[in-house]
Amino acid sequence: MERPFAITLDVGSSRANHTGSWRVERPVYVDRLPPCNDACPAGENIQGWLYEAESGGYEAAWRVLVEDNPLPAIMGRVCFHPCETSCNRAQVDEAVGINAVERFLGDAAIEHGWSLPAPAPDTGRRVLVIGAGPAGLSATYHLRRLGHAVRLVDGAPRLGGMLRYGIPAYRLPRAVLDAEIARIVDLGVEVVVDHSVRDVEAERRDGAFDAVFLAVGAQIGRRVNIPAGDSAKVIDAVSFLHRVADDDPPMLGRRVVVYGGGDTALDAARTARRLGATEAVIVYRRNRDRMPAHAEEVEQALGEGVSVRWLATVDRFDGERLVIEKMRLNAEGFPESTGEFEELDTDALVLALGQDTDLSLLEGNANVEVRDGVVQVTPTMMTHERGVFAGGDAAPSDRTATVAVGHGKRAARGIDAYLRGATDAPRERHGVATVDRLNTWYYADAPRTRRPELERVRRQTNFEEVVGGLTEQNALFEARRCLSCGNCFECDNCFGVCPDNAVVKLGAGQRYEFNYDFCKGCGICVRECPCGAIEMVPERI
Amino acid sequence: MLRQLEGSRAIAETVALCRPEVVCAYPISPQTHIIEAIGRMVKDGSLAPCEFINVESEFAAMSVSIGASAAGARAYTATASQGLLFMIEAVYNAAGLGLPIVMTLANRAIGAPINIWNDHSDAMAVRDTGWIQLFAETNQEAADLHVQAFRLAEELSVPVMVCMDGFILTHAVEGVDLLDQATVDRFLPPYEPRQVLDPDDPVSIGAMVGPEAFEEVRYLAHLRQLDALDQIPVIADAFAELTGRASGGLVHPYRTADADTIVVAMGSVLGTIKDAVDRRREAGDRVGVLGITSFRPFPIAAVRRALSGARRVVVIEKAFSLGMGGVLATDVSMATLGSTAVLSTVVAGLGGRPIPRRSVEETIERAGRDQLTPLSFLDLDDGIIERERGRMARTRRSGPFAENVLRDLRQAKEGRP
Amino acid sequence: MSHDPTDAPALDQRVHFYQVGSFAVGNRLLNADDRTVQSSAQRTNSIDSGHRACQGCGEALGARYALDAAMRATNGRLLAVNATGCLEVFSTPYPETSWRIPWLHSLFGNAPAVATGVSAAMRVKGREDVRVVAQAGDGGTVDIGFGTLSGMFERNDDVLFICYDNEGYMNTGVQRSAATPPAARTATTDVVGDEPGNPFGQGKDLPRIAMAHDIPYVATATVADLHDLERKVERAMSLRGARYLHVFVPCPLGWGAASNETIHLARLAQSTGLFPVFEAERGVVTNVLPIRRWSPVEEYLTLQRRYAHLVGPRGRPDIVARLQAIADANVVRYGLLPDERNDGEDD
Amino acid sequence: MFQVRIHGRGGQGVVTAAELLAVAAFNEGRHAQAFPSFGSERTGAPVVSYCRIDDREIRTREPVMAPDAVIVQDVTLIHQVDLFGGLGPDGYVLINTSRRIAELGLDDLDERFRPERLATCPATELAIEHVGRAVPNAALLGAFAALADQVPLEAIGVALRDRFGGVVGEQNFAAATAAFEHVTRGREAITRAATT
Repeated sequence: MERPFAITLDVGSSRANHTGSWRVERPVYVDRLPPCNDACPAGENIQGWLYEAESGGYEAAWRVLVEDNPLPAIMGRVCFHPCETSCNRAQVDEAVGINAVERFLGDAAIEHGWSLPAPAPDTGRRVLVIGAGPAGLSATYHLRRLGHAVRLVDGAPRLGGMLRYGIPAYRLPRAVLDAEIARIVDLGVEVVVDHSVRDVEAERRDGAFDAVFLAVGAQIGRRVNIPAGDSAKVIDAVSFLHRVADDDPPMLGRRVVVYGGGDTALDAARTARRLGATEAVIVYRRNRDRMPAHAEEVEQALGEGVSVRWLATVDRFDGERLVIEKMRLNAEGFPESTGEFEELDTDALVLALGQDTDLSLLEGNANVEVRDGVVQVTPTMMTHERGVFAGGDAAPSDRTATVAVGHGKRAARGIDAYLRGATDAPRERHGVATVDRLNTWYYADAPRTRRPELERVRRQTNFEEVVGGLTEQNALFEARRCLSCGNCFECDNCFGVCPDNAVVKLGAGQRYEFNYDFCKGCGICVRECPCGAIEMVPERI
Repeated sequence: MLRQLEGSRAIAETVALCRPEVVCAYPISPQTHIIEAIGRMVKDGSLAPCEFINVESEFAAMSVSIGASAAGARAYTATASQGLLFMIEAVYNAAGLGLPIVMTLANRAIGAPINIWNDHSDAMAVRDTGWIQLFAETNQEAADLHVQAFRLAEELSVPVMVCMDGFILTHAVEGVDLLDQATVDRFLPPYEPRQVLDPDDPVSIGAMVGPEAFEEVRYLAHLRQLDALDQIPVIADAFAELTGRASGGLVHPYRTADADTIVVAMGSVLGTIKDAVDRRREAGDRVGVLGITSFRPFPIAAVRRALSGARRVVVIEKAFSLGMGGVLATDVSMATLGSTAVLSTVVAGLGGRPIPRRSVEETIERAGRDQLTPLSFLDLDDGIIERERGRMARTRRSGPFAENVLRDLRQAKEGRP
Repeated sequence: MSHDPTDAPALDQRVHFYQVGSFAVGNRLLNADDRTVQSSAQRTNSIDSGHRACQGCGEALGARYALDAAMRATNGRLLAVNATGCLEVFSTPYPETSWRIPWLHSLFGNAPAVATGVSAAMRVKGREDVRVVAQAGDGGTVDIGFGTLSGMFERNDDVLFICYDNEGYMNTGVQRSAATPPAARTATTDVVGDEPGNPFGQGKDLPRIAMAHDIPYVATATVADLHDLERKVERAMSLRGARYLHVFVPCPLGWGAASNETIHLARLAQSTGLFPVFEAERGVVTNVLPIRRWSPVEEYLTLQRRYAHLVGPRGRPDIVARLQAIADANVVRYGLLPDERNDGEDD
Repeated sequence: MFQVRIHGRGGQGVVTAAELLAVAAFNEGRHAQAFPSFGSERTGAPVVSYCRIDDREIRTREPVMAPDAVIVQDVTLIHQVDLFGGLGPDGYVLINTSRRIAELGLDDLDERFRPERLATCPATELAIEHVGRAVPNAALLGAFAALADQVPLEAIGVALRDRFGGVVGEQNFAAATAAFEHVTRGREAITRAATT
C-alpha cells in the first residue's frame, strides 16, 4: 500500500536510530565468586551443584559436586559448613541448608548407585598415599581421576581414619562411610591396611613411587598432668572414641566428666551418654561464647542431657571425686584462677584436650620441616622434600574433615603438576559476590527447611543417626533457596527490564548479551539483577 | 422518487444510502434532525451494518470518526457552529491524517452572543483545515452532494464537509428526488482506504514531523486539494449522467454570459439572488449570479472564467472577518486580479437575519449605479449603531453592546425613546 | 535414613517454591506456559529499540510490558491508539517509528474516542477478534482526555484504556497534572511558600473514578511487578467492554531520580502504600496486591529531587508526615497489610 | 561575529552553558545571543546549543552553520556525532576530558586545526573538586575564556555569581579559574614549543 508521506511510517524503522550513542557507561556481565564457594575448604562449586539440583537434576548436581569432593554423603553429615556461615541468604532470612542438600545428593548417589567418573588413561606414575582418612581418600580419588596409580596404606584395619575412629556412628552411620570409601576404592586403588609406615623415604624407594602424600592425621590424644589416684579411670577422648568404633567400649561408669571444649569433647560426652552414663558433664575453662565446639553440636548435646560446667578447670581426680576450680575471664577474655573449688562425684574422666600427630615416619627425611607438631607445606601441599606432599591434620590446618578433603584435592593437583614437571599455579579467583551487590527483593520468601531431628529420647540411648536427611521435596526447596550470588542464573530480569530492548537472550544455558547499538546505559539491568552479575563500566574515551 | 420532505430527513436518508459504517451523534441545532433520523434507521435495522454512537461532545464525535475511518470504516457525522469549533482540533487532525470522513455542517452563527440561526461563520472558521467544503443551494443539491462527497473523499483520501444553511435548508420541507440504493451503489464503490490500521499489515499512523519535512507534508496536502479541483467536476458529471441532475461541480453560473454585474454567493441565498437577478434582467439590467459550490478548494480559474466579462462583482456573503471584511470576497479578489472589475462586498444574513429579495435587488441596483461601497452590510439598523456609538463616546465602559442593542430594540418596540 | 516424611515440616505450600518465584521477569524453573511474556525471546517488542525515551524511561518499559501482554492475549490481533505525549513523541519522530503493532496517534485529549471509533469499525466489519487498546500519559488521561475517557467508559465501548502515570506533564518540561502528588516540585509548582511544591488536595484518583462508571474492569499496576501487570492485561483482554489499566511508571527526568532507579521507585511506591495496586470488576475491588516489604514514605521521597525540599536537615518532617498519612490511609482503605486491614475495620 | 556551538547530552546543561556565555559577553558590553537546538531529544541524547557574540546588534535568526568554536561537554560523543562539522581551519576546539587531544583517537584534529586553538580541560574533575558535583559548565567556560579570548574570565565570573549566587557561585568561579589556568598553561607550553 502506498503510504502517505511522513505521516504514516513503516513499523520498527526506529532501529535505524542507534541510541547506543547516548551512553556514557556500559553494562557488562560478570561472574563473581559466591561466598559459599569462597568459604568451602574443600573448594566445592556449591552454587554450581545447587543450580543443577534446583531443576531436579540431582545426578547432574552430584556430578558437579564430586568434581571436587568424592565424599558428599559423609560431608553432608560431618562438615561444619562454613559455606552456610558465609551464605548471603543468611542476611535475607536464613542461610541455605547447603549441607543438608549435599547429604541428600550423597545419599541419593548411594541409593541409586551412581558411580564416580572413570579415571583418565593410565599415566604410568605411582603415588603412595599414607593414611586413609578424609585427606588420603580425597587425594586418592583425585589422583586416580588424573590417571595415576595409587597405593593407599593405613595402620588401622579399616579405611576411614578419623571419619571411622573419631566420629561417632550417630553422626556418621558406618554404612554411609563404607559406601563412599568403596566407591573410591572401586576406581582401582591398591589398598593396604594394618600397615603402619615407619619410614616414608624407605617406603617410597621400595615401592618405586614417584610421589608420596602424607595424611596420617592427628591420632594421639593430648594428655595433661592431672593428679589422679591409681584407681582413677582417666582416658583420652581419641582412644575412647576409637575403642567405641572398634566395638570395644571401655567401662566408664555412670558419672562421666569430659574435660575440654572442642567437638571431640562433645562427641565423647554424647557417646558416654549413649553407653549408659546417667551424667555426662563437660568441664570447660571458658564460657559458652568462647567454646571452640560448633554451636549446633553443643545444642544437640545439651538436648541429650549432657551438662556443661563453664569456667572451670580440673584440679585433681581421686577416682570418685573430681575437684574442679572455678575460673573467671579477665579483661582480655582469658580464664584466671579464683581459688574457689568444688567437688563432683565422678566415675571416669575423659580428656579431650586436643590431638597430636605422630610424625616419626618422617625422621629419615631431613628436608621435611616440622614446626609446631605439623609438617610445613607449600600452597600445593608439597613439603620441602621434592615429591613428598602432606595434608590433613598432619599439615597446618583447622583440622576438620572438610579441610582434609580440600588438602587431598590440592595435593593431588600438586602431585600431578609435579609429575608433569609443571607448576600448579593457583587459579585466578573472581571477586566475592557480597550481599550488597544483590537485589534480594526478587527472591521468594522462604525460611530454611529443618532437617528432622530424632526424638531426643531415642538418640540418648542408641547410636542411630541423630540428624535425618531431607526428603526430595525438601531438598529441592532448599536448593531453590540459593541466591546464585554473583553468577547469572538466567532469571531474564535484564532481558525484561531494559526499556530499550537492548538485551539479547541467547537461549537456555547461553545467558545474554548486550546490544550496545541501542543500550543507553541507564543501568536498570544492573540495579535489578538479583544476583549482582552485571556491572557498569565507564565508556572508553 | 420525488418526495416532499424536510431537508434534514432528505440528508439522513441519502447518507443512509451511502452505507456509512460508523455514525457519531452529538446534538446541536440545527443539525439534530439529521442524526436523529439516522439513529432511528440504525436502531430499526434499516441501516445496517452501521454503528451509531452517541458521544459526549463534538470533539469526541470527530475523534470517533477519525478512529473509525483510520480503521477502514466509512465514517459520517454532522455538526454546526459551536460544535464545529469544539471539534476543530480534531477537524484539522482528520484532514492532516488524510481520513475521508464526510460531515454535514448545518451552517449557523457563532457566539457570543449565542445565536442558533444561520450564517456561514462556522464554515469560514475551518476553511484552512484541509477539508473540502461544498456548499448546497437547495435540499436536492445538499442530498446529492453527500453522495458525491463520499466518492470524492475516498478517491482523494481527504475529508469533505457538506455545508447547508441551518434551518433555511435543514428545516425546510420541500420536494427532493431521493436516489435509490442501486443507483447510489453504482455511483459509490465500497471504501478502500489508502492507509488502515490492520494487524496483518501494521503501520504507524500519525507520526510527529519536524521542520525537515513538515512544509513538504503541507504542500502535498495542498496538491491534494488541487487534485480535487479536477475531480469535483468529473464526479459531478458522472452524477449528472446517472441522475440527470446538475448537482455539485465547482461553480454554478446563472445568466452571467453577458452580465456587466455579477453577484457571487454561496448556499441557499442563491435562490433569492436568482429571483432578484431575473427581476433586474426584466428591468433591462445585464446582471447574473455566480454560485460557488466548492469553497475549498477554491476554484480560482473557474471563477475567473465566469467573471471575466463583468465590470462589477458583488460578493454577498454570510460571514466576514472582523476588522477586515469579506472572506469569500477576498478569495474572489484573487480570481479577479488583473481585471478592471470593481469588487464590492455585501455582508448579509448574519445570525439568521432574513435576506429579502427586495434588498438584494436594491443592492444590485446600487451596484449598477456604482453606489456600492467596497464593504457594506445588508439591512443594517443604522439607528441602533448610532445610539451605541453615542453611548460608547459618552462613557468608556458602556457594557456589552449585545445587551445594549437588545435594550434599544425593546425600548423602540415599546415606543420609548 | 529412614525417617518418616511426616517428620518433616509441612511442605505442601512449598512445592511451588521457585527461587525467584514470581518476582523476576523469567524463571527457568517454571513451565514455559507459566512464564511472563517479557521473558520470551519471541515477545512482540511492541515498542522497539531506537526510540528516543530518556535513559531509564518507565513509560517505554510500561508500554512494552502492557502491549506485549495484550499482543499475546489477543494472538496478535491488536490495534493501538495513542494520545499525544512523551510516549508518542519519543516513539514516532519522522522518519522512524518504534512501533511494531498497528498504531494511530490523533490528538492529546481524544485517544479514548478515537479508540471507540476503531473499535466500532472492527465491530461493524465483523472483525471482533481484533481488539483495541488506547494509551495515554496521566495528562492525556486525567486532565485533557478525561471527558472522552469518561464518555468511552459510560458507553462501555470495547476498549482497554491504559494510563501510564508518571505524575506530570513530562513531555513539555515537567509541569503539574491532576495526577501530580502533593508536595512534589514541578515547573509549575515551585518549592516556595508554606506549602512548597504541589498543594495538598483530593488529587484526581482516576482508578476510583473509573470504578464509579461500573465498567467491567479497572486495575492498577506498576512496572515493578511484571507478573501482576501481565496478569491484569490478560484479564482485561479476556473481557469485553470498557476496561481501564492504570500503570505507575516513574520518570527519571521529571522526578529527578537516577536512571537506574525506575523500577526500584515503582516498587517503593507500591510498598509504601502511596500507590495502591488493586483490581476491581464492575465497581467492586476484587483483589489487592499486598505490600510484601513495607517501607516508610521517606525511603521513597529521598530518592527523588522533586521531594528534596522535604527531606534532610532542612526538610519538612510535617509534610513528610502528611504524605505518610496518605500512604497509611491507602493501606487501610485497600487492606494492603493484612493486620492493618483489621485495624481499619475496628475503627 | 563569533559563533560557538556546544555539544553535550540532554540533561547535562548544554543550554545553560550557552546562556552563561551570552550573559558573560553581555556583561562586557557586547551583543550576544544564546539559543538551543529545539527538539524533543531526551535525557542522554546528543544535543547542541549555540552562542553568538558580536560588537553590534545581532539580527540574524538563522541557525549557526559555520561556528568559530566548538565546545564538547561530553567526550563520549566523539565518535558518535559530527562534532566539528562546519568548523573552519581557524576554529577553536575545546573538549572536556582529562586526556590530551592525541589520546582521544582524533589524530586528524591536529592537522585540521591550529594546535594553539585546540585544548582539552578536565572540566568534570575540576567541577567535582571545586563544586562537589560533576557539572562541567563553569570550568568549560573558564577554559573557553583562556582559549578564545572572546570573554574575559572575570566576565564569566560575574555571570556565574549572578546565576548561582553565594557559595555555589564562588565554587563555580573557582572551577572556572582553575580551568582557565589549566588551558593557559597548555597554550604557553605550545607557544614555547613553537618558539624554541
